Amino acid sequence: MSVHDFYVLSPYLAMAGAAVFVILLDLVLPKKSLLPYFAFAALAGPFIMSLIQFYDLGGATNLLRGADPFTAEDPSILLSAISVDRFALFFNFLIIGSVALVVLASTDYVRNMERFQGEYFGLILFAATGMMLLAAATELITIYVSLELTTLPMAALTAFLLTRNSSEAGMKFLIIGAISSALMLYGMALVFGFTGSTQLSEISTAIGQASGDTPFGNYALFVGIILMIAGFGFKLSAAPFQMWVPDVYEGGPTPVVGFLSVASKAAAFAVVIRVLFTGFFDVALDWGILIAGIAAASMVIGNLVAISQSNIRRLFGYSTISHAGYILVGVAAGVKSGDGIFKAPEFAAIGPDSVLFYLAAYAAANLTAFLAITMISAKISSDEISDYAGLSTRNPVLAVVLALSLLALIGVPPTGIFIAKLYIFTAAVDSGLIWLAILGVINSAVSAYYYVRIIRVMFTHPATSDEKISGSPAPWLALGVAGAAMVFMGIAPGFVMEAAQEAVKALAI
Amino acid sequence: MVEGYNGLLTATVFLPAVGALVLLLVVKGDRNVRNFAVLIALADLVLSLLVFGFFDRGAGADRFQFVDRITWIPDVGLNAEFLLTVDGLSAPLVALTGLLGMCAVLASWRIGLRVKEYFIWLLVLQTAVMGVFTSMDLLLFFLFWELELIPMFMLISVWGSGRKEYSAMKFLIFTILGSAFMLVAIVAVFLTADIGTFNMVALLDEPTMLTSAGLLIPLSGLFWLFFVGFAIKLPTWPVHTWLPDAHTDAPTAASVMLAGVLLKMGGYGLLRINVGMFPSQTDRFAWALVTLGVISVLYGAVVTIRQTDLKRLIAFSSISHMGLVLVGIGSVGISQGTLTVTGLNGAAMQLFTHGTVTGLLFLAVGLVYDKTHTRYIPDLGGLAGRMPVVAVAMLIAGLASLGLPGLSGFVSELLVFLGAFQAYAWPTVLAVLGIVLAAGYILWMMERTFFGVRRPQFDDLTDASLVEAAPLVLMVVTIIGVGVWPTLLTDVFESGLNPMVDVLNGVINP
Amino acid sequence: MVTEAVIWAIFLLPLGSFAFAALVVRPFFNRFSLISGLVTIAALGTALGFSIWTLRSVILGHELVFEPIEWLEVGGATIDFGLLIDPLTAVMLIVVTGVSLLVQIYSLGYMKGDPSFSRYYAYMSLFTAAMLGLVLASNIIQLYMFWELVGVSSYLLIGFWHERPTAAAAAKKAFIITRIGDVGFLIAILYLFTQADNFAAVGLNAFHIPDIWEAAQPEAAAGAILGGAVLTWLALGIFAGAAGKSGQFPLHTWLPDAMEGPTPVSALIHAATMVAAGVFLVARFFPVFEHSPDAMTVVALVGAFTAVFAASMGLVMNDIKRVMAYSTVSQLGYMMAALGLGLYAPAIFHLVTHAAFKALLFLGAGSVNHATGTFDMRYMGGLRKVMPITYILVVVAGLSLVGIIPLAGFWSKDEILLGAWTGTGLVDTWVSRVTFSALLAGVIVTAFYTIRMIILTFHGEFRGGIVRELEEKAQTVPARESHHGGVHLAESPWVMVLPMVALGVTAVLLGYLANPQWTEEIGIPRHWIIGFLGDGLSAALGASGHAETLDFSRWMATISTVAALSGIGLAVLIYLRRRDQRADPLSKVKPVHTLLSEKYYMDTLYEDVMVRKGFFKYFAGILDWTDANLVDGIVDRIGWFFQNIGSAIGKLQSGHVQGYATGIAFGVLAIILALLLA
Amino acid sequence: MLFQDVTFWILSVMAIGGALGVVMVPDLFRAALLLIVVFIAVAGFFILLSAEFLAVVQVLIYVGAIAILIIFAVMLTRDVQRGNLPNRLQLPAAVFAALLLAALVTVAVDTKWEFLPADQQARVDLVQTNSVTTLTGGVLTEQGVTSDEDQAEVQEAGLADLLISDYVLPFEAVSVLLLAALIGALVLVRPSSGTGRD
Amino acid sequence: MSFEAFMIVAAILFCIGLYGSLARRNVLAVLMSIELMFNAVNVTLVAMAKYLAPAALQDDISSVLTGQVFAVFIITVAAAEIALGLGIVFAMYRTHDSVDLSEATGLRH
Repeated sequence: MSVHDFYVLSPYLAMAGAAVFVILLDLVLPKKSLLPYFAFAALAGPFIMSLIQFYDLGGATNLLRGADPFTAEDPSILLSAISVDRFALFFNFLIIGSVALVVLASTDYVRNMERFQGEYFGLILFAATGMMLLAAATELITIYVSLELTTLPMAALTAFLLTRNSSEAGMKFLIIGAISSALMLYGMALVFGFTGSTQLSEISTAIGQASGDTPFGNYALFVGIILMIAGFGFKLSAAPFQMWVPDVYEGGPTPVVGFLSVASKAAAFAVVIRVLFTGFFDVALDWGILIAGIAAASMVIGNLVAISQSNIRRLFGYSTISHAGYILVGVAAGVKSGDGIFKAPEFAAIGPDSVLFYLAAYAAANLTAFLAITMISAKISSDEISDYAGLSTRNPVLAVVLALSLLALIGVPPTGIFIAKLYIFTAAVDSGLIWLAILGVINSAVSAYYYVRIIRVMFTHPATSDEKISGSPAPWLALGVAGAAMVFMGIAPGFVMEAAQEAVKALAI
Repeated sequence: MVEGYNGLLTATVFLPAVGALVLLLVVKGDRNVRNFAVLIALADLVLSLLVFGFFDRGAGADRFQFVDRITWIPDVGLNAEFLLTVDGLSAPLVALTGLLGMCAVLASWRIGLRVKEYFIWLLVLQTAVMGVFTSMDLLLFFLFWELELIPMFMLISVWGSGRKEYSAMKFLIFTILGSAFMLVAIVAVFLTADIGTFNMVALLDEPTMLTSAGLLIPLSGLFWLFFVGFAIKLPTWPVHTWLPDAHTDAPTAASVMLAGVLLKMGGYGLLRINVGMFPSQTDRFAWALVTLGVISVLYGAVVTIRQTDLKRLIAFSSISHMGLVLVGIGSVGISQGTLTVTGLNGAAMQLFTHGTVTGLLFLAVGLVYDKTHTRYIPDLGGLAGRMPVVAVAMLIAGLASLGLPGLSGFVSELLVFLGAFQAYAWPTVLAVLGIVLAAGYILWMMERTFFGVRRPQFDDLTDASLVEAAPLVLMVVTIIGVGVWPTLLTDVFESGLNPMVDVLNGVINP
Repeated sequence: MVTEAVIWAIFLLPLGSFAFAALVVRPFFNRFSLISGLVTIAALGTALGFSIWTLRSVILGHELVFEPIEWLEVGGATIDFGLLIDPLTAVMLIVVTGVSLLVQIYSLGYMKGDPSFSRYYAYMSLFTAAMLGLVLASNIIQLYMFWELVGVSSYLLIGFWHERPTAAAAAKKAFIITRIGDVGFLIAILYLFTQADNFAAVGLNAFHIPDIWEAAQPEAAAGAILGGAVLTWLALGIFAGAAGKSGQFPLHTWLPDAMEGPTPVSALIHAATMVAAGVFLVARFFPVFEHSPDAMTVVALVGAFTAVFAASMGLVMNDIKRVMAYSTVSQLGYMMAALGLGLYAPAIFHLVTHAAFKALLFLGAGSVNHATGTFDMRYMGGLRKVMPITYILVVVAGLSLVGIIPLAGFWSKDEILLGAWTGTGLVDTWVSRVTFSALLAGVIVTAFYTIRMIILTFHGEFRGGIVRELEEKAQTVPARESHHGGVHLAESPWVMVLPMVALGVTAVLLGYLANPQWTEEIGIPRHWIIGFLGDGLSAALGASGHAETLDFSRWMATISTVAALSGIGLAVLIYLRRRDQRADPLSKVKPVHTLLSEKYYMDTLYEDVMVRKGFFKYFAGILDWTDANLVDGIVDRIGWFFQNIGSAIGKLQSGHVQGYATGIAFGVLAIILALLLA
Repeated sequence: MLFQDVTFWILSVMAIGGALGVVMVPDLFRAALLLIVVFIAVAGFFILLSAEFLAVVQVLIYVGAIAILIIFAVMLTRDVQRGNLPNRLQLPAAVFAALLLAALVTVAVDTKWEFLPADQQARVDLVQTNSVTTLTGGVLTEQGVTSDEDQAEVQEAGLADLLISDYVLPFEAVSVLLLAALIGALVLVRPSSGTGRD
Repeated sequence: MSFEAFMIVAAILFCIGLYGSLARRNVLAVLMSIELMFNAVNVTLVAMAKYLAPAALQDDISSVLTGQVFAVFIITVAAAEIALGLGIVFAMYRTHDSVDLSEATGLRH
């Protein structure tokens, strides 16, 4: 590995290093309450490196030396494994941002964990490393390892509380994750066997040459891709691979669940997009239908079941399933049938960029919600929606922010998700998936029902207690930042949207 | 050209929102909150009247005036603009909003629960509605359209009565569902290869561009998608059922705003988008609009007759009256000759007049409810003797509602009928029967509520106080003013509608 | 020559007094409510003066065509407000302002002490203004607007004592039933607008009344515009409106109930002016009607039938005002029938005389009520001695109504009967004959109920008035006009009597003086009013043929007088010498009596059967149920359905992790299968 | 070839039988032992497939580490008495597994795999078998790889080389993963002292 | 001893693992079944490496080792997974007093 390679890997190394740093610091730091701030500060490393890489990238697509086949330079050995491009960097920022907010939000939460705070933050940072790698990975083995690097720490974090619910949730997460991994691995093996490579670019070339009557051209690819999608579907929390979600959301620590719902999901989408659009683009019309179906199922199931939930975190579990559905609409809409005789798939005008934008908007809104829920549940010790009664009097600002985030999740302007939904449904209509767009908007309307129910309870029901709800400055800061991002993306979506559009250019090689 | 930045509309639209913010952050004490809210509402009323008053209705005047235009979302897939402007169609509705906003604030004088919050929502609501009437960018339009939901939902579900939560939720779900359809249509319009804009001015200027190739959804599909969104808001049979519940359980001011301006958003949308942008489809489906309109008129009226709750009664009557908007638009379906602006102008006038009339009805009913604590008609009676001001207001509103000449309702109904009769004679005749039914339920309501023997428990009722009477007087003056001098409005509406009619004539007589 | 401003002033003066009373006196100076009465009277007095001035100008043949004011211009619809001054207008102006003035003066006494005195005068002014606007209107929409305003003032005045449920109900009924007729009128207007392009092609305005006349003339330049069946429907639409206002069968049921209003209101609105507006309307559009024999036939037959039908119900009524109300309906039937036969001028002439004597009758009833406190004739009797002036005046008016020579009613009715007998050629002969027979029969009935009324009221012994009535009926509901409270048998105050005298004089003289039969009297030409009106019509159409007058026919006069006398005789025979006037001898013919006193069960049919049961209970009830349970219910069901589907799917979430894994396996296989099958 | 075929079938029976035992045998301890049998059989497969290094790794990690860990776990948890009972999902699980098997077999049989050209087979075996050693030129010549270029190519090919070149990133990542997993496991077995809430 | 034979045996192994992971109550048995699945994948990968032509065969002979490399990673990750898995199993055992998955259904509906 050359120095250049280390430079390329620096954000990932910095993130992993930050994890180790925090864990070690925990051993020596006398005042545990400062630990979150150190963890937060440690994020500066990956962030700055990502920023430097971002500017370093300039107009090029890939930071790695030798990525451009016409340069005679000594090619980087990482070329076969990852691609540090704008796409990866977009997710770097997204994930680092989410981690930062989650870390800040956890300051109050971890206070009573005493000895194991370092491990808590360390695991979060490890998981973040995996997520960042996932977004950059262009090779199946790397993808697999990165995926496990996100899954296993998350499982540990889910079980972190060692309570009955927490350990049960962790166990469920682990087992479902493992079974999904096994399925995905079998799929990867089939794809590898058929194409003779684990690199997405070579897979793409090989698939381009294959043809047949079965979906995806032949059986190996057919079953292989489906098994892989099943594995990814677990991470995406998309139906029908979604059933673990509500349980884990209910059982896990609140900030972890927020992290899971935002960063982990974003990383999963990153890899799905990367795999589908660079690896399997030639069979895009087949997986397009498949993804559309999964999207539809996720939206419908997520929204319908959410209606009857009484636990707010569980409700958010279903909500996140439905949002996975909306986002998948964007994935499915990324391709459309070409005009030629062979109806070869083509990039749609709006494609994965809508997904990226949605992910950013969703991250902001959902984190806002989860940060607020974290603060509230720390006080009222309950996740039952009915216990949120009268929140508007107990802490009006918190209630308003939570309400705003809920409205954002419905997709009410002027919040980021409105623009994001608009963007995604635009993409769907553009790609001829009008039915999916209509289903999506109807689902959005249905979702209003359960989101608004929470608002209603907060604002209209009388409070059961007069006790004020308060929080320390760090969570408030996190909440403020997330909320501001949520609104900002609704009022001035241009910035993030341009970034997303730049990012996906890396895919269309 | 629709360019530049005038600033008046921005001020008109955002003044209430800014006021709400100041209210939230600065103002303390219920009394100050009320006074401040009134001040803001008054200022906004003045601004909206300025918009209406200075709207140049001369022959050579620009179609769109008071343009505020800047880029909002740059050209990255969604090139949307912040474009506020008014034409003849929207200017009166802006004034109406200012007027009813003022009345709503005044009608809320007695609110005692969470006062500050209440007025904040009320002011935010006003911003949203103003925004709908002035934004000429589909995306911005939609933004305001959705924005209005939240304050109204809160107003109903916190300060309402009865099954307020159910009603608020129903209102919300219906509207969101409708706007969902609308959103799909907006997107599809935007995506059409040679359109690629949300700019409604551009879309209105050359509506035929929508007939160009490359539509993602057939024109008729777009038309109906938009229609569903607006029909729910209007509301049209059979998607009206949210209205009676929402009206009945909303607080007075919310009812006033709901009936007075929120429903108008539906009618405005129909005129602006369905008629303005899809002239060929409007012509093609005029029969369907008329059919729905006539059903709404008659069905609404007949069901109204059965209602025993004052607010519910007015709510159902709104369904009946808003059906006339559809009937008026149906005038587009003439089979021969040249389309005149009469029917469309009637529809637009109906928006305005129904806004004032129903606003007044709800104000009066609100007072009745405030004082008697019941809205159940059989429990009332003989109130005229104790509260003559309210009774007179109610009577005038009722008479306007049943289309009495000299009051505003007559003009709009007459124009609607004149226009529609040319296209669909028999359906119009049926719709005319609606006004007989209107006489029936209005007078029945008056008889049972204000006339007849007064119950002893109402002997100590007091009439409206000065603050309470002020909005009544404001509305009565408007109703009579428009009724006596309708040209004030019709000219403005006509200047907005004439370009549409020209296009429509091109479609009808190719 | 009268100026435009003066004519506008006729309309604006009462409007001003309305505004003054309603906006100034009532809210701020209610203690000095007398002011509003005086202001109203002053305004009406001036208006009457101006009306006379106008009439003079018209008689002198001045050119009174004024440029209309544009009120509303939308698309092709230009609606102007203008003045249409022709003999019909001029005559109506006098009738309206004159009767109104007298009634307002009378009301000073009658309404004295009423807490809503200002309101009363405000409404009365509003009504007068609206009625004058109606009469002056040159545009059909302008006319329609005032038509409706007249209706609403009538509504307000009938329901003036709104605390009384019967009054409120009667007001509502009046408004709604007239509105049903108005739908026809409105549709006629709508139809006219569809022809706007054709009108415009020959330079006409489809809403301008003289232009409509012109368009209806077959020989005129614009002849092709209105004609044939279209013309008939147009005329029938207008007639529907007229029938509603004028209480023609089958829309007559509101008028007797309208007697719930104060008596001066009944005199002004429900006897002299508003109810005659229907007649006026048909007369106004006579140039349209006359070209449609079918429409004319309908008008004639409906009028004739109404004349007899209403009169028959007048036979058995116990309420003095109701007798008069049915009488009014009946007389309006005469006028309608006359118009239907083409007797334009006689119909208007009868309108004028009827206004005078019927207003007087009502004022007399008010006067009687002032003394007895009741309107029920069974509790009156013997008033002849205590209120002789009233008695004389009522007798004069009554005989005028019956048509006894030389009172006013005789002359106008004679013109109608003679015309009906002779025929005008506008309708088939059989129609003329049928109409004539009905009208003649009506004379007998009219004479009978009039004399019955006079005898029951003024002759015999006094039967106790309101005091006794209350005792006997033991009713808890406050009696009507309860403020007149007790019985104080005396002549009414001069402020009430003087207007009655004025009307009495008119009722005596007007008939002959307006239409001298044989010679020119004191400067008035022979058949002056007939000629005047007929010429006016001809002039408007630029044609002749409406001015022909029929010479007095002794035969006809004899026949009608015999008929009248036979009715009188019968009534005298039956009623005059009876001891107990409280049991009506007619009730012995039980089925007939019941049928008549139940008003042919038409109210029952309308209100109980059609409206309450058929419409309200069943039709509206079913629709309401449908709305709540089907239309709205479906919405709720859908919500319920989704929620339950959601719960059902949620139930799969058993908490059992391997179940979730099975879900994944199932999902994979399902996807494989789905893609294979797809 | 006969020997290899026979070995394959023996190993297959071992693997499948062992696997069935793992999922069927009621005694969890025995199931764990049977799991070792399967692991060993798989190691045998690896040898058959010219992946001798992997076979060693298989035995070391699976048998030596994983199986032992599991056995410890089995013994540490008292549920060992209750055994390895099936749950209620037996039937659907069996059905789905069978269906998936059908799909996978179809894949194996019906796919047009791109097999190695016969002339390359020997070279590939050479590379794979010796993936962790560097072969001398003599051995290579013995095996028929004669040209210098080919020799150099085969000599360069090796698992270790791959792990520090093309697959260096996953290699590093997996080390981080191991660290994270260990920390995670460590945290989870910490003494529970009322550390958190739900 | 063809390629398909290996594939089929691996598939059988995989499906037995799947069955076991779905149908066993004991969480350790489930973990063992999951290991069976991983092993099956490994066999598949190695068989593929031996029999099938890799895409980059012409450029680089070492590409024939990709399958084996993959298997190495899978083995390693599996080890990590088991380690963490056992940690969670102990956590669950402490809180539930049982390692029976059918009893760990506190989070539901």
